[in-house]
Amino acid sequence: MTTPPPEVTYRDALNQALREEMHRDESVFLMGEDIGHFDGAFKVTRGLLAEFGEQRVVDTPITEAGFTGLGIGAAMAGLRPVIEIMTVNFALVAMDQIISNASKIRYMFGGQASVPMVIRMPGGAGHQLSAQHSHSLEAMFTHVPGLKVVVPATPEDAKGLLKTAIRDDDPVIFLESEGLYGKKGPVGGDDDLIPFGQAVVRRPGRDCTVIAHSRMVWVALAAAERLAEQGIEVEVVDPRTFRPLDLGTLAASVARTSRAVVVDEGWPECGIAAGVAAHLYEACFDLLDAPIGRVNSADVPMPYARNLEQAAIPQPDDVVAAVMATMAREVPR
Amino acid sequence: MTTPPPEVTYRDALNQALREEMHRDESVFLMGEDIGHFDGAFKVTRGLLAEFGEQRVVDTPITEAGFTGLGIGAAMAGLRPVIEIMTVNFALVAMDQIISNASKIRYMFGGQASVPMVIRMPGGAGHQLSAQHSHSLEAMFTHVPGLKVVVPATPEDAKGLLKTAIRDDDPVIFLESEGLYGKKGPVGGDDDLIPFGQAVVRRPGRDCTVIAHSRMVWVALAAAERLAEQGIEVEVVDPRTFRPLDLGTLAASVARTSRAVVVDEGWPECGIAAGVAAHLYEACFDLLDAPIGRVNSADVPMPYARNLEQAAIPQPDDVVAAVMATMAREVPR
Amino acid sequence: MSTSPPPLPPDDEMRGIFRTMTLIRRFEERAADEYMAGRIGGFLHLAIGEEAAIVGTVCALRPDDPLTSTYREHGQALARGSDPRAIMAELLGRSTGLCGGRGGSMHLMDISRSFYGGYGIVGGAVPLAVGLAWAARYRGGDQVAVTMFGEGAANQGVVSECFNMAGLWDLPIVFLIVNNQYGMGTSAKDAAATEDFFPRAAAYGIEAWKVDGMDVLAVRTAVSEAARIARDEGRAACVELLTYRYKGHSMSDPDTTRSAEEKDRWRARDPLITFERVLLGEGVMDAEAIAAMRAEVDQVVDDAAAFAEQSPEVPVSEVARNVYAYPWNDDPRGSALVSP
Amino acid sequence: MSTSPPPLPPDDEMRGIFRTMTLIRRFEERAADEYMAGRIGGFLHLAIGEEAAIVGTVCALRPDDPLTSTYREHGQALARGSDPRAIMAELLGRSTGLCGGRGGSMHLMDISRSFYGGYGIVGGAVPLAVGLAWAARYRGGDQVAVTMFGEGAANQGVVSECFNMAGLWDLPIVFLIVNNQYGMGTSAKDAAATEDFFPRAAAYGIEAWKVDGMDVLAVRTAVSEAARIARDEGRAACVELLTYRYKGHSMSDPDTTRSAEEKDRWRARDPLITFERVLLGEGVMDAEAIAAMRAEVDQVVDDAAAFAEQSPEVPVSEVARNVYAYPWNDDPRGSALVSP
Ligand SMILES: Cc1ncc(C[n+]2csc(CCOP(=O)(O)OP(=O)(O)O)c2C)c(N)n1
Ligand SMILES: Cc1ncc(C[n+]2csc(CCOP(=O)(O)OP(=O)(O)O)c2C)c(N)n1
Ligand SMILES: [Mg+2]
Ligand SMILES: [Mg+2]
Repeated sequence: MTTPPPEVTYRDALNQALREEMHRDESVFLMGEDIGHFDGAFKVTRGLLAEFGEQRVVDTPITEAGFTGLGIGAAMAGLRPVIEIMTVNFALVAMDQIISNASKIRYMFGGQASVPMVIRMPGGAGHQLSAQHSHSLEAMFTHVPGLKVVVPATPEDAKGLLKTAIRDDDPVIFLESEGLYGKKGPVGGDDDLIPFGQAVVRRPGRDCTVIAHSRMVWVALAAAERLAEQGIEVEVVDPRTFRPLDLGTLAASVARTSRAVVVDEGWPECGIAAGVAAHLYEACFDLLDAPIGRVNSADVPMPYARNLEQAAIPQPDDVVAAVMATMAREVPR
Repeated sequence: MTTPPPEVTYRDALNQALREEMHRDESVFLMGEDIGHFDGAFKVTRGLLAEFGEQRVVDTPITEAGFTGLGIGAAMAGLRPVIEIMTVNFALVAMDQIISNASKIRYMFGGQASVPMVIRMPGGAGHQLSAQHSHSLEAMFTHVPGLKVVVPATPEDAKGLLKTAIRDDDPVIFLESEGLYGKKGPVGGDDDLIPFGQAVVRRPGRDCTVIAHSRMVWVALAAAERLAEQGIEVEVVDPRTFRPLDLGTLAASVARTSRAVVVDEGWPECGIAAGVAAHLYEACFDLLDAPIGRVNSADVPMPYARNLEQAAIPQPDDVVAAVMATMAREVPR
Repeated sequence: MSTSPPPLPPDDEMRGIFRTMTLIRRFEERAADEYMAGRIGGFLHLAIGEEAAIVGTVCALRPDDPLTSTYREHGQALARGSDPRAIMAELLGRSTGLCGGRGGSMHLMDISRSFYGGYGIVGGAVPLAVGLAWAARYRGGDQVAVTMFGEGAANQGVVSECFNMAGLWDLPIVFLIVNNQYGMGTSAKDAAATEDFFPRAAAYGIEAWKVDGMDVLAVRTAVSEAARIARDEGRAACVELLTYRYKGHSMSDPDTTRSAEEKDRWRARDPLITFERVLLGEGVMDAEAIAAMRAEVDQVVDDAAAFAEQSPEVPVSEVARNVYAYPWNDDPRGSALVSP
Repeated sequence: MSTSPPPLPPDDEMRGIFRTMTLIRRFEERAADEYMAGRIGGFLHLAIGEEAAIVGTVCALRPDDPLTSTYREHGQALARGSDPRAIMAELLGRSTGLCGGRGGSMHLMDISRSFYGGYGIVGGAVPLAVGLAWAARYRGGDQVAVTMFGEGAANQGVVSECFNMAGLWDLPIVFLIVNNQYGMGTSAKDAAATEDFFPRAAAYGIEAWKVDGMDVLAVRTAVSEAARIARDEGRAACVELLTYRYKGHSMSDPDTTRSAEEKDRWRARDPLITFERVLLGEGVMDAEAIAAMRAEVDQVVDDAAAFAEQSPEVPVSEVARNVYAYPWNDDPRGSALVSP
């Protein structure tokens, strides 16, 4: 009698979250380029204009700074804007609004105002979009206090975390992966919220902890398969949010495995992998048998040619190599 | 017969570098808000308008994205613009020009074009300028391949590194400290360039390496004095540039001391301290007796009240405490 | 816009306007003293000379019309009726400050009076006001959002984006370009392609015009009309207020780029003196009443300064409060990133 | 600007214009095939329908006038005379590509022909062109910088900043607003407060007007006049070119938001067909000559595609080349940050 839960895509999971929260709360509205009549560049907002009308699903001019700022102002007035910046690359023109305004308003005005707003942004590389269209800017946002940073890897998380984000009273940077929109999986229902700051173990293992988020979770899981063939069992842990970070779950895993690799599609310098590794070294210094491996995109602007791009972004084999390097290390005790 | 070299301020050292390079190379011009008739918000460009005229010292509208982009275009055409963004805080409105254009043009066009440009930006906290005016964004720029990132701590470095920056064929992010403009010291002459990627030991010591840049060098040196009173000799190393990073010198010091603390006025998450620490853990894993200490500004938007601000930014006592924590650690061998 | 001179406001309102302008002037003069005495840190931007633009605006609005400003915003807070004590305490960074000492002079906010804050990034607050207008319309309210920004800010691209959005969506917003002819030390002539700024808004189909920003009644009339367009016709409007600041850009500006002659010319048009003449001429107040009002204002300012100076500092243990909606981490050196 | 119809260009130039328009059309049709065959990745934005705007512009310029464009820039490169082989090879990401396979369709550049590149961030290249104009004037050269961008881009704040800088400093620049009436799937009507975009430039004192962007000779005349203003009078100018793209925004766009009727209306004004009629009518080319020209162009395109397909891939070992002026680190997984 138990039918398996229906599988939906990451794209549709997000669409469900938007639709459900818009039904639940009239103060939620969507704004962004091409999200209405065009259904969104990645079709995440498909059908919502027809369902909710032009007041709540708003096509904007190509002025990311302007409409992100509009969202902040509307949020201060108590609405719950969900702003779509078509891709995270275009957030660079809205950086001032995000960092100087959204992240600081509550604090600098002594708690008088809230900015209950979500900024949804697809990102990542892998589609030969070359240098200006392939950013993974997790680290830049995670750097900034006052923001929350959410990086879902599965349809279930995409839905549950987006619902949480919309109900959250702080500005949430919600980073979707362009490479995951077609990914299918089960999703929760209307009331299944996923709290921020709770990492999840995607695959248990005893030999090495592999920390990965968003699309990199799947790269890490593919690597885990290959490693398992060689008898190495890695534990894949997905932080799901970087602000807040569930260091406890991450550190507990590393404490068990004594080894860690962080996989991150962003650049290496001052990146997510460096940031997570710094925390883990501090939390697990005496327990680590080897330096924490970092697998990042190459320290280059993303090249266009397919072979170059594939070489520049983390592949399962890179994770395998990093784990092997970690395992091969002589334990200096 | 040896007279001590004349001491000049960090401000005037920069002014000398600009003047000398403008004399040397007609393609160098300065552009920024209030740099001409007003002599610059921090008076770094004092007198240069009178000396070089309106063609080469250009007051701009308050449009950082626009004139930063103008500088990039002029640099592509072979000029050597030195753009002043009045403070690094305002770089947030020019982030797209810096990251999408300046850092990528050489690469994405296959090496056809260069962007030989300097973006000078004062930054840092400590003057009660509160949340929107107190950023230290070193980490954000260091994150980005294609940029060079320079962080001078002394008048000598300010001058020598700025001259190198102006002659460099890549876009250089030149981060000055608002707290250092009045700092005096000797400076080099017309031909004394300081190469990028060469860290310098500011104070030798055997017990713990303290890595600090820009104004934090002085905070670290003050801490070193206090520690010396307790018989702890720290080695203060100043990377001077983060892109490129002289990991060799840093790691060599840590190899000697077995302990390290990184002091950075920026925020902790995915910050400079995390980035440098990640490299050092990898380079010196077996040599470290304790986790690397990180001293950052508090993970908050900068508060206005003086006591709060002082509590939020790294103080010598914080460095002392971090070093002591590092020293106190039981060596787990 | 209208050609015949509008009737004068009621006497009470005239007196109120004059008192508020005087309060702003005196308050800022006192703030300058506090700054010189080292009790105020950071930047202190005075609007002395621009009182007509501020008070003429605020008195033309409804108290629930959301308002945003720049870092030069003591006047807006005072005109909106915020407690001078709390404002001065904020300038001194005390726990009794309007923003608990977190914001300082550049970041006053009094959301209970629909004053949505002073912001430090030039041009950066303008889209927030567009959002406030959006929210008013979204909720079916009839508030009009008003945003005051400098002529220097009018060069920032985001302001043009706001003109476009407001024009496109017919939002109830009034853009007020406070043209004091300088952005820090640079003359508007050296920073803008044209002398007038309001045509930029007009290029987006927004009704826009310019008035004498030294004449509080002219400002009041213009902003009333602009607010009427926004409120009743549901269209954006823009008014350029030509004015002048008598002090340097901020307290740390030696103010050497503007000629003494120019300053004198504008000082001759001091909005307080001009309006005092109107009051006397129209018989709304006599010299005695004015003196009494000034004494009362001085009293208020003295009291505010004393209150601020005696107020306690903010406890350092609270440095990480209000980064997020709930207290996330109380350790100021710790990371707010680590989950609770 | 001028009222009497300008004389036709010389026959040779007319033929050249037609050939270039045809080359662009055929080249892009072939690129679409290559994309469908999976040999081109990423985004592929076709300018089919906009050939008059492109060729009318380029033929009005001097070869040394620096030009920037958007991601929709195959035509600009071809019109500037870049080798179709190198362009196609770039689209296929090969080492023989115009940019060594690093840029792809969105980032063509041929600096030897003063084509300063195609850029992917909407509005982002406009200030670069202002800088190119700046450099020309700084050096005392008489080049005119020209930047082509969409009507969607005209809403980006940075474009207004550029109008202001160009107007303020009287830079030799021509802003060309390629108004194809859509930004991706959104109609200009839904994104802009006004139907016309050129008045935005005019608000900064820039001479600005609009022409039929489907008529290559009208474009040529307008851009010639604009370039004359910039070159001879040392002032910025702006022309809005009203045009239409026949394909979706990019190859991945199903193009469902525009009505078939609208598309048909604009197809009837196909710039190639229109101009062919002019050539035939004026006796500049006959049907035979046109057929021969088409065959020659097809040959060029075939050759370019064959060349590209047979070209070698970029060696993966070169992934970190050209991040900096000197080879910094050859390890693609390594950090360019570590000094040599
Ligand atoms: C984006 C940005 N750039 C530069 C500054 C530094 N700055 C502060 S005020 C100011 C002048 C602003 O002039 P205007 O807009 O006319 O306002 P006013 O100060 O005259 O009231 C400048 C350049 C800033 N705060 N933000
Ligand atoms: C800053 C930025 N925002 C959004 C995009 C995504 N995008 C690419 S092209 C485009 C439409 C641009 O329209 P327009 O400027 O009219 O040029 P057209 O494509 O019509 O030639 C959009 C929204 C982008 N590349 N950059
Ligand atoms: Mg001004
Ligand atoms: Mg368009």
